[in-house]
Amino acid sequence: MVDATGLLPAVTVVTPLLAAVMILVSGRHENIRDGFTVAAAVAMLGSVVAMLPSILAGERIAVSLIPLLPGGDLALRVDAFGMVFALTAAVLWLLNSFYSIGYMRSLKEHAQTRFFFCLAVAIASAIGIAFSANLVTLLVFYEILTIITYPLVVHVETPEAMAAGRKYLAYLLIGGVFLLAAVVLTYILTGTTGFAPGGFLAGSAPPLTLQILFILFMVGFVKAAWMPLHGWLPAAMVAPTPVSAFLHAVAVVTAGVFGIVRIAGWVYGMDLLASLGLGTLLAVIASFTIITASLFALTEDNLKRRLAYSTVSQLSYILLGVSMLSIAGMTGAMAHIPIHAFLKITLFFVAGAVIVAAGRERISDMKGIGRKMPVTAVMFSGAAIGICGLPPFSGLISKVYLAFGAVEGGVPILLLVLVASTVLNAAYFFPIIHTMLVASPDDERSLDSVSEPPLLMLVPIILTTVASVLIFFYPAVPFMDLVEIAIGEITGSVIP
Amino acid sequence: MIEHLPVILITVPILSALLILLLGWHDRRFCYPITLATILFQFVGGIALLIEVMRQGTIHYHIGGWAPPLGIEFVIDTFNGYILPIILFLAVAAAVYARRSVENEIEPEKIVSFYVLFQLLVTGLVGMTITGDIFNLYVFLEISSIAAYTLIASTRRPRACVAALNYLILGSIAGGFVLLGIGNLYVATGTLNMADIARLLPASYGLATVHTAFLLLVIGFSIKVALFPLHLWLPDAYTEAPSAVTVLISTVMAKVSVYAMFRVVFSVFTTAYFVETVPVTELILLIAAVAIVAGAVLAIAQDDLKRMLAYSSVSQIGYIVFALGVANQVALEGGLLHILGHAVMKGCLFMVAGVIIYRLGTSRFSDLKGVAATMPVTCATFALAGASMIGVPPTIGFASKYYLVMGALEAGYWVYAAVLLAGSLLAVGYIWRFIEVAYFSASSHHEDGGDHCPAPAVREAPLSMLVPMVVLGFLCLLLGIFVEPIMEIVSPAVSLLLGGA
Amino acid sequence: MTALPPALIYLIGILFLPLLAGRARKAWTLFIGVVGLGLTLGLSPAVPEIVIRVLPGIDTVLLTVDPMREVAGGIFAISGLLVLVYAVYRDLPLVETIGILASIAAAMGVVYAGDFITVFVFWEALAVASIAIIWSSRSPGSSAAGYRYILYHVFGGACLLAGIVYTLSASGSAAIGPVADGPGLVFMLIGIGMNAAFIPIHTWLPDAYQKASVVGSVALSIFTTKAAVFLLAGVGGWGVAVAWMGGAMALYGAVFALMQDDLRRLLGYSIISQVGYMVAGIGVGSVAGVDAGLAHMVNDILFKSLLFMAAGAVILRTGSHRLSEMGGLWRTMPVTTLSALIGGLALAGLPGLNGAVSKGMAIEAAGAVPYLAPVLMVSAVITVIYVFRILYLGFFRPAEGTREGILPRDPPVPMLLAMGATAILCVAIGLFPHLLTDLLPGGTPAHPFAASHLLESAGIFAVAGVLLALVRPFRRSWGGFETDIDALYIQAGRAVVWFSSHPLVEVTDAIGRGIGRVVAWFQHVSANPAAAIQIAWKTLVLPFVRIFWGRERSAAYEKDLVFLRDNYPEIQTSIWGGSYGIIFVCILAFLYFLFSLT
Amino acid sequence: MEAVFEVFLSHYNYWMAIILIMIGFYALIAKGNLVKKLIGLNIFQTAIFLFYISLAEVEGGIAPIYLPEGMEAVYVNPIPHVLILTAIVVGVSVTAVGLALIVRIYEEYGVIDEAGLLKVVKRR
Repeated sequence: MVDATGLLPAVTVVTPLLAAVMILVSGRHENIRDGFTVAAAVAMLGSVVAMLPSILAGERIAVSLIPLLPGGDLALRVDAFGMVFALTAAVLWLLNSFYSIGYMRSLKEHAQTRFFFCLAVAIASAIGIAFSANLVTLLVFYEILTIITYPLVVHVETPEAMAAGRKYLAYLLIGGVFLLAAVVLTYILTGTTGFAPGGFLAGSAPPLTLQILFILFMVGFVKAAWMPLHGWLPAAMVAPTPVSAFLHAVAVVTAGVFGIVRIAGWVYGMDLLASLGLGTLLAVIASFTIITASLFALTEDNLKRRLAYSTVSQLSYILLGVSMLSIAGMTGAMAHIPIHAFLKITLFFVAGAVIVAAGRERISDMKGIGRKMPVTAVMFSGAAIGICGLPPFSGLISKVYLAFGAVEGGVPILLLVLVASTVLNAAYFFPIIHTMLVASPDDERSLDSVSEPPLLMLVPIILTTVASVLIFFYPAVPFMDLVEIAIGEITGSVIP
Repeated sequence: MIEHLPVILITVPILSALLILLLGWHDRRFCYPITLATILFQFVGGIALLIEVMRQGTIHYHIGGWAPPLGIEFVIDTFNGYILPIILFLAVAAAVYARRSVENEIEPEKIVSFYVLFQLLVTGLVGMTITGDIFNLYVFLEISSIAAYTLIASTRRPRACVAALNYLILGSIAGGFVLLGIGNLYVATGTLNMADIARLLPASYGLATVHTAFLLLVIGFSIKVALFPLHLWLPDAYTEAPSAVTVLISTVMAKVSVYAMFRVVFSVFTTAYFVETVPVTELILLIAAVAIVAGAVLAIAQDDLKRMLAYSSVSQIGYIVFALGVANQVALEGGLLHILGHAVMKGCLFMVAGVIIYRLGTSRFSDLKGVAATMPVTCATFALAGASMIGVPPTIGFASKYYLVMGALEAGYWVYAAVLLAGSLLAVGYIWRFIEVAYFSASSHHEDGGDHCPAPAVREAPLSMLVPMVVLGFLCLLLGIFVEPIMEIVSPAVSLLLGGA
Repeated sequence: MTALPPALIYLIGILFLPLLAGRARKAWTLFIGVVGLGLTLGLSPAVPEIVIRVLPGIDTVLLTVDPMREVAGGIFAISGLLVLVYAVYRDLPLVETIGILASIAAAMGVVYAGDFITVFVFWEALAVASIAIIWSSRSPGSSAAGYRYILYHVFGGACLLAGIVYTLSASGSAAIGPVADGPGLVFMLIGIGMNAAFIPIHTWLPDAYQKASVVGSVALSIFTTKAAVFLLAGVGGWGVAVAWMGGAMALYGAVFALMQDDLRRLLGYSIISQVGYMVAGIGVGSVAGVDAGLAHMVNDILFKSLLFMAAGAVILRTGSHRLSEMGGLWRTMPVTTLSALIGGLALAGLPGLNGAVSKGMAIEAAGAVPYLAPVLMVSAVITVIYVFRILYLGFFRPAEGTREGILPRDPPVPMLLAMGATAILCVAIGLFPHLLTDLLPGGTPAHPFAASHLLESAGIFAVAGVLLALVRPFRRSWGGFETDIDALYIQAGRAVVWFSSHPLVEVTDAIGRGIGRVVAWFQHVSANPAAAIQIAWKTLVLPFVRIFWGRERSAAYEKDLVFLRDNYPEIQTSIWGGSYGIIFVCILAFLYFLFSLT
Repeated sequence: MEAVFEVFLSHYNYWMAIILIMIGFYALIAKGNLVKKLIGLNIFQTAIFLFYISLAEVEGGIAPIYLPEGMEAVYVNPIPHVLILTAIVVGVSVTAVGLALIVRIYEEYGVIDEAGLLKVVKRR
């Protein structure tokens, strides 16, 4: 059993890769192909869940694959925090696969084989990021993720999409280069890149160097879409909606913030960050992003783009939590990863459902759409309310912890940021809810053709929403427990 | 037998070249098998030598039993023991690849002479690699160069002649410089055996003659490796030459020139000279950095696949020379790794270009829209090798870049490290030109419902061209993943270079 | 019976609502209301706390009972049931029904919660429920009003959270209790004050209540503000500032109520005014004060919901919201008129009705703070005046002209039932104050029929009567004055939107374009660097050429340059690149020779 | 001045070589005619050959020929001569290839000077 568990991480990463190959092979017969997608998703979720008990028991599963480069073998190490990300990604990918199948088939998209192939590889690399045991492994999977998501972004192949793709690639690859530099520098400074709870950089170099290094890391994790390096995210909205959902909830941006939290907790350590005064830097960046992004979202009429800006602002909640350098803040940050993922993927699912069922992307065209697709609209409202941090949805939990963190960390000023952003969230989400559910369409007959999306899409929507509610009522299972363990790891103390 | 291997590696091919000539007159179909067989034999020999070297250290072979300084000596140590199999492997790949593309691009009556020259070119390069005598180095250099000029000019396209002449003039100037440099060294030391020169030289480090020699040799080899701004022969030559020749000169020849440069700089003048006595590393670094950026920028500007790849070579050579400039263990490991890596990936990319020319008759981007639909394997291979060129992990390109950056940072060259990384970003710029055109410019099959409708007919090139291409493509990935065993060869080679001759 | 958080009952009720429709749904809601009431009355301080651990490190106390909670919970349960009864008269939209049940649940949750976090959760839930109610009346303006409502309350909720967090990190326990001074206090006050409609963050109240549906406005009028008042009392330990805030609210609300023409808007301001009394009482902080606040909360819930029900009935029948359009209803809607009369007089504080009981207590308690009691009395006078306006203009003045169409009748039975029950409660408490006062935590007695109080009331009514007699406009109906300071807030909001839609977007676009231009230039130059360099150089030396060369030579030079520019980048500078290389080499080599030899 | 003069005299063979090399370069760069370019190349190479030969020179040395018994003489250094023989062969063959290419160019384009090529050869 022990050996089996030891292999599980590798299995988890390899499964989707195999699936990817099979998808290429069976590209002509789409049922078989999509079958592979689903099978891989299920298998992956299974192996992740199989690891859950031992992780919850406080163990760590480490496996080293091959010696790669000085400073890091290609090695996997599953710990509580990685599990948070992995579990989120695995669950959401399963749902997203069903949804994508439904979406792509309803719209008769071209090049579906390429699409599902890339998705499979991308999820593999996402899991790899979650489980990576050192910076080198993280870097490897991070770069793969960047490259492999490009075909997804430019899937529609319009000139606009190509431009967006270039932007996407430019931002992310430049980020990757910075990350490479940071990793190498870390290795030169310390002679290792393996993640260590509480960090291993302390005292390895003069403060200035470490500050620069941290900035390198920040730019490296541009996937976290902090302003002003967020441009790629709204641009990437030209992608098919499942891709947007994937980018925003399952893998990409999540990988970015995951990386930053990893760096903060497992490379620097909160004490070092505090002594370097980097918390302030992070806080400034995060606050600026939260507010500005919300302002952008306020007047954006394209639903997906508004959601994108909302993601930008929400991700900075996580940075904000890290910047507080307090236990509660860190807790909020970690908890916000799965919480935001579940809520945001619901929103994107709905956006896609509206495109499929009604062919509308602009909010102003969605008046009264809730009459024809009530379930979808209600689910959207739920998730939106959740993002605003209102009950009965999980968003409230991380908000509470972040608020605690602000006071604990001695930066009550950040409370104002939280207040302002909450108001702004409500300000740009409730109009959508109103438009969908309350407002009456300009032309009654325009809605005749509209109906609920196919079940393949509707069910995931419902499931994610329900999940958000459940997380609100039972946050401990399993996310908060995992977060608790992770916090214990890096701070040696428990959540107050 | 085995102890005579070094000289056999030179003599046998020369004989086989003659054989090709004779039999080729009789029947053209003999040429190809003989060439392939010979080069394969050389490859096996190269592997054998490498194993031998790894087992029992440096091999000295005295031709005809004449010991240096009178006689010429072949020396195989870990460094050229590492280079030799690489170039021979790529030569094999190029040879396999050559058959069909040559039939496609060269008039039948020239095929015989083509293979003869092909053979001689490889032989000359092998000679350059294994010789331990600096004048002998010059001779083999010229042999391979002359073969190369003619091979480049051997296509139907008349522009090839212009390119070849251009290359001939610059190449001869390079040869002249090398010759002058050797002369100065001879003046300074009175011997031509590299090891002896290295031993005797420190006495006369102060002499202007030695400085001159160093400068002349470096400039000469810089022209041969097409180090910016002395690259101007390269784009035309690479573009106009037949695909197979392009593959050969862009990988094997370029790498051997680089090898010669390293050999002379490190084994003849030793780091003691060019780091302490005449500190030129900063200058070399500067030039290399400029080369990396300028080459990449020019590559981005091209509108022809093959030409773009040619300029990218200019940029990539910059990486290798960069390692020479940093001149510490890690960076040089990266440099040597990049010699291998760049050979593999650039060979692969030029093969792709050749395959596309074979099928479409052109390599201009404007004519390649949606080519991925008709040539999936080819384009996938390009994507793979291209990713390696960009330095996406886990490819060989990433590994070498990683070492180079680490070396630069260790040596404290922050800015240059930044330039290095910027260069890899610019690489994205030109690699993606093709990726976009090939994969995402396909407006033709845009409105088909998923994969229901019959996809466009796949028209890949013949197998003999695809196989080497795909093999190289996968090597980019495999070498990157299993880089550790390679480092076991590279590290001793580097320490040998740094430890002097 | 087993102790169960009453909120749970209503939530369970919500769970099954979507499955039911029509009569079944109504029956179900009533059933839930009754059960909830029963459960609530069943609770006693003996009941053990229900503590669950949801979040690591925080004890969530779902149920804890003490006298104060009993009072608040009881009145919420009763009025909730009354609302549900009142609502039966028609098929409400599902969302609205959910909203009503949810707001009852939320209010209950706030009341019985034992820790701040739970309070916060239900607090936010209350806001969400309210917006559901507001939006489900699709009346004109309800959309905007609801939007503003949610913004105000989300803001309030966030501030409350901030305050809570401060309190926790100061005291270390989440138990509800006095707040430490400092920013926490401010946040907490803003948070609670938002729901309690403190001045100047009260504007959401008349704004939204006026636009909710008939039933909705009744539900809204009961819970939000009163829950806030309860929390204010529960936290306790406030200072004189809060007491004065109460005074201000009382006066401000009364004055604005006086100026209204829209019936429900008027009642909204009246709520502010009455909440002012409660806040004043609680702010004073004495036992008597808190008791007065709670008592007045109970009474205000009763008579104010009674008035709202009556108003609803009128609106339902006549379809007009405005006093200026009503009149003469007493003939045709006797029962409604009666309940309005009872409610109104209770509000005005006529002895014998419940309003007098608690208002007296409040004024009495306010005596502890100098000059506060007079303020309350003044607003009481104004209250009498606007109550008179309601009753006279709305019901008793002769209807001018004849309204075509059917004459308005009394509303359907359910409404009448609800109104009747409420009216009876008002009267009962009014006549037998101890029914209420015995329940109060402080057990402060009330003697509305003591001479002093009677005198006081008489005085108030007398002054009001005199004013009414002297100032005719008080008896006139007029267009009403509907602006409030929220005009400023709206402008501010517009400013934010404008900022984000114009400067922000435009600046970012400009940056993007700039980068694009740079890149384009870069590509343009690198398309043919040799030629580009040549052009640049030639352009650079052009002026000197003009100066030093002859006319025709410089002309030729320029022609050449123009040619280069026009044919860029196709122009072929030299295929003989080799030459350049050679030049480089020569110069390097030659210089080096000289330098090294000499 | 004195020093420079001394330097010049002591290295006059170097200077000759350099001058010849520069002449060769001049031809290579300035002359548009391809044949003249090749001639320049040959001058350049010849200069190098001379440089080598001059290296081998020994005061009063004679050609290294085997002398009969009893005759003593100083030989000039034979090795540069040997090397230069090889180098000359190289030079010759390079010239041959170059000329062949020029012939081919002339056949194709009908011009043998740079300016002409500029006109007829389109930029890719």
